[in-house]
Amino acid sequence: MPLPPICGEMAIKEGYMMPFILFISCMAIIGLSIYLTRKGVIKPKIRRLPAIDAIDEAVGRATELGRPVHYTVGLGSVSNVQVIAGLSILSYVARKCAEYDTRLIVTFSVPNVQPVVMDLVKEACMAAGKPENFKPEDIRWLSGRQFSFATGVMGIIMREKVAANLLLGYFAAESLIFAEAGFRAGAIQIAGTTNSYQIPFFVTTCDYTLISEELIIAGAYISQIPEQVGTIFGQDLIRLITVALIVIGSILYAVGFKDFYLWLNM
Amino acid sequence: MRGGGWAVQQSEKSTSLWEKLQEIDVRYIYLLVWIVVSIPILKPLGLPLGSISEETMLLYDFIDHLPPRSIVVMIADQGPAAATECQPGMVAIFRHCVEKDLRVLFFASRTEAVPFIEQCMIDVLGASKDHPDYGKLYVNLGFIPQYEIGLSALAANIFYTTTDAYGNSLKSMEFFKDLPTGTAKDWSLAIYFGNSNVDWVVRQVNDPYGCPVAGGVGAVLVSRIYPYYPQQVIGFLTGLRGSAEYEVLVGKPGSAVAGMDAQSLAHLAIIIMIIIGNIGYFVSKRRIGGF
Amino acid sequence: MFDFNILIVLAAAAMTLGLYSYLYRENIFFRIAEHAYVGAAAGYSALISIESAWRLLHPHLDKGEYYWLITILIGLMYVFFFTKKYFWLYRYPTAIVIGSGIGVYIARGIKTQLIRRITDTISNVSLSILTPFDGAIRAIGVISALLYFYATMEHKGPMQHISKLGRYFLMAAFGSSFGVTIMSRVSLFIGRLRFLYFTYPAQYVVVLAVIMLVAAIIYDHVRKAET
Amino acid sequence: MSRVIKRDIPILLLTFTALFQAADTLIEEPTLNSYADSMRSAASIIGTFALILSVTLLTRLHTRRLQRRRTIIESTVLLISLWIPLVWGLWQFSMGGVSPTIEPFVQGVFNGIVSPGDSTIYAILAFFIASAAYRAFRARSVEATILLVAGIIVMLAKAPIGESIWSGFPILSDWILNVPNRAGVTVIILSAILASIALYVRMMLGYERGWMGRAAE
Repeated sequence: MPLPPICGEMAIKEGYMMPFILFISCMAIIGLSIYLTRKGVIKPKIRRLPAIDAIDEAVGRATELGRPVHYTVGLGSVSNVQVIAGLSILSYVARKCAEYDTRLIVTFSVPNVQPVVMDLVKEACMAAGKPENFKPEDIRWLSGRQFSFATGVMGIIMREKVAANLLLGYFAAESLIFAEAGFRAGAIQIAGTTNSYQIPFFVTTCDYTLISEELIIAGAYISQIPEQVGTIFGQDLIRLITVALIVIGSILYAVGFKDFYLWLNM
Repeated sequence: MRGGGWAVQQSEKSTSLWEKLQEIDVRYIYLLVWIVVSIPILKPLGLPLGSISEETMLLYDFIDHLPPRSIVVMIADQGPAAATECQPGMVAIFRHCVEKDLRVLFFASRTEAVPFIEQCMIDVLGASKDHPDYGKLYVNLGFIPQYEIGLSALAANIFYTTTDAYGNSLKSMEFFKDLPTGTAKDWSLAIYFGNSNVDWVVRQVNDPYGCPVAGGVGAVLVSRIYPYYPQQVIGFLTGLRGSAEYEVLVGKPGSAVAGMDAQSLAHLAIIIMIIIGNIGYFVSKRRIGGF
Repeated sequence: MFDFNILIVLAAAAMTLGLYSYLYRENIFFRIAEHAYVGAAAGYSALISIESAWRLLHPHLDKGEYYWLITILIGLMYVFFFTKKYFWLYRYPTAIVIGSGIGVYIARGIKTQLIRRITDTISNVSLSILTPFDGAIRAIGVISALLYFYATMEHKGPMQHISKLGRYFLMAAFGSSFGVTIMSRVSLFIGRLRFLYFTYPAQYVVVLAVIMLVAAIIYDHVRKAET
Repeated sequence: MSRVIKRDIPILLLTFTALFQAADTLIEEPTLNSYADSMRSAASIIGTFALILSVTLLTRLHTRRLQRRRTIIESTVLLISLWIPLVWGLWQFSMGGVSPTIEPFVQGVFNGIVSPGDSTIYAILAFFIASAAYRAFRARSVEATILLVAGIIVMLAKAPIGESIWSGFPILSDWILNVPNRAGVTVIILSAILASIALYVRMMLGYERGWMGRAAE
């Protein structure tokens, strides 16, 4: 096979100097905080996330009413960060549903999510000691087009009269369709996404909302594994650095010293 | 964050009219929306449009001051869903270009947009490929795949596709005679119609070749286009309202202007509903004694 | 001569009204429209994906680079999901798909989502629309709302006030995004109604649908009165 | 051993591809860039094969329903509208190389079912947004009041009618959109990328295994 010449000129791409520095330092900071957590030097704890605590309540209510729980990770492919976060929460929900013998319907739009979801739900049912509760026909692909997926979900929510509607993943314009269908079915709704255009609809129509990063840290919040929580500590350190950059940059820019701004754009 | 949804449904049984309105069956709201939007469509009311926004005005002035035979490139990226907002604007701008004797080059960056180009030419010229000026002033390149890659190739070499949408060879057309460079440097304006993103057009046409960019975009895209305005994007039409403004400027009010009546009525209805809902909320709160 | 386009318009009108019948309640017409829509969209999107995958693959095969057939072998690992023993093979293609997705996203994201947003806030610090301090207010909003998301600390003391301020900024942002969106959503519906009212022969379907809706309302009312 | 091939190698594969793609985005080097480009094409070809799973399972679900004589009409409609265009389109594509985007029958199905469906469901949002606004815009608390006021001002400014009520609405809405709204949107974006970085590190080190169905382990 024809190989291109090995090792041409190697250089950082234009305009990517700062991203390169930040990439390396973010990795280092998070790596360090995992190390410190393992050593027991720091013991970070994630603050309460009411939306996640409400999942138990939602599953409990579905069990009482004898109606199913609906869970969707939305439109994204399995490589989408919000879908990955949604999958982490799904394994917890699936386990709770299996324990209480509550029916769980999972919907998604991109085919490559299918094997992951099926494996995850099956695993959760086995972990709960109830493998018979795994029903492959309740894990549904509803086409790869945005609005036909939305129609399918809308139909399922109303037909099955779901008691809990969990919308955690990647959503575009169809967010409100799901939330309204859930409202008409009288379901408890817990939603979460990082898409800034859709959060308003979730905040106004759902009972609990995981805004932006709350969705992504939820997996660590549920598992409470020290290393996972350690990365959240690292994330907060990067947040403080960001705040510092904004404060320093704004002050310098306001007094007319623009080199700092140009340096950030490098 | 705690929102309000299920909790609203669980409130106490109501007695007064205001309280009943609080828990009104949503289907009455749906019916109201349907009626309010239907009336002006069936019988236009001609409500005043208000002042014309700066972005629309700048785009109109820019096109108005282009010398004849300048090249305007129209990038159609509207699917059936976005077409309601973008198509009237595309028709109005094309009409303006025809009046000013400009050369217009169409292409679609998604397959679903191809019929909308055809429709636009038929609306304005009455014919598409059979019009006498087709090939002289107007050319439709059809679908060019792979968004940014396709546009970048076209901007580098206008004969990238070699044939137009109907299979005619480009080299023989009068449209492409006397082009100084054959690249996007010859273009006077590139206009994006659609709802997905405008970044890639600016990146491929404005950054390397300095060709100004404009847009006829859905209202949701406005916040993404603002950072480029007015340096790189010289003007744009915001949703149906922008299209309606352009129709008024061109002097041929069409579907967008009629649509604005429906828009105004619908907004008014929603605001009245919100006010009624709030009055009801305060009345019932006082009755319960929590206020 | 039979006109294929008339059939398409009729199908489109039936689809539109069938799907809108959901607004009244879940019913058999909605279910048929829904299933036709999901099925056709699934088939169509599958066709488009297959075509674009083939367009990526076949230039390499034409050039004689047959080692690209490995992608097919890895892709076929998904099929082992149907077996009890080797179902875990799906993790290999999944790992490749996720890995190449997140690798691109993380490096670009640091530039476009992290650095761009920071510099955007900095360079607008002297923005002035109503007051000369608008840019500074925006920067304060960004900082306080960013601290609202601080995860590994309970929000007490001064932090409580900062995060409360941050929430207020977020709420104003959500409210205004909501307000902006209402406009574009209404205009979409205008387009649909125009199609239904002014396209021959869609109007006849509308009349039929109205008659059916009235019948359904009367039926529901009678049944409700009986029980 | 089985843990190695079932779990550890996929994680290593993920880490390797992710770092490789990240390096490609940051570094200019012809060999690296061309390999990374091929890898992205390969990944999207590989991902397409998941369709086999999904189409099979969807078909199986509805054939089983037919066997059990439940939802006969709906399932028949779904299977017909799924398989006829799919088979016909594939046949045309593999035999004559006719792209499904121009094949007349497939386009007929698209224009008659898929495209009107898309516009219809997108437009159904007009109803849902009205009912959501009615329910959500209540002055329940300080926060809800801020949401309500910001929403109403922007709405009034965007419709022609608002300008005729008070000419100050457009300026005020401009301020809201540029100051608090931009601040809020900026933060949503910033916080999403911060959390994503941490999530990716967790995945690359194998602490977060939701994507391979073994989070419970």
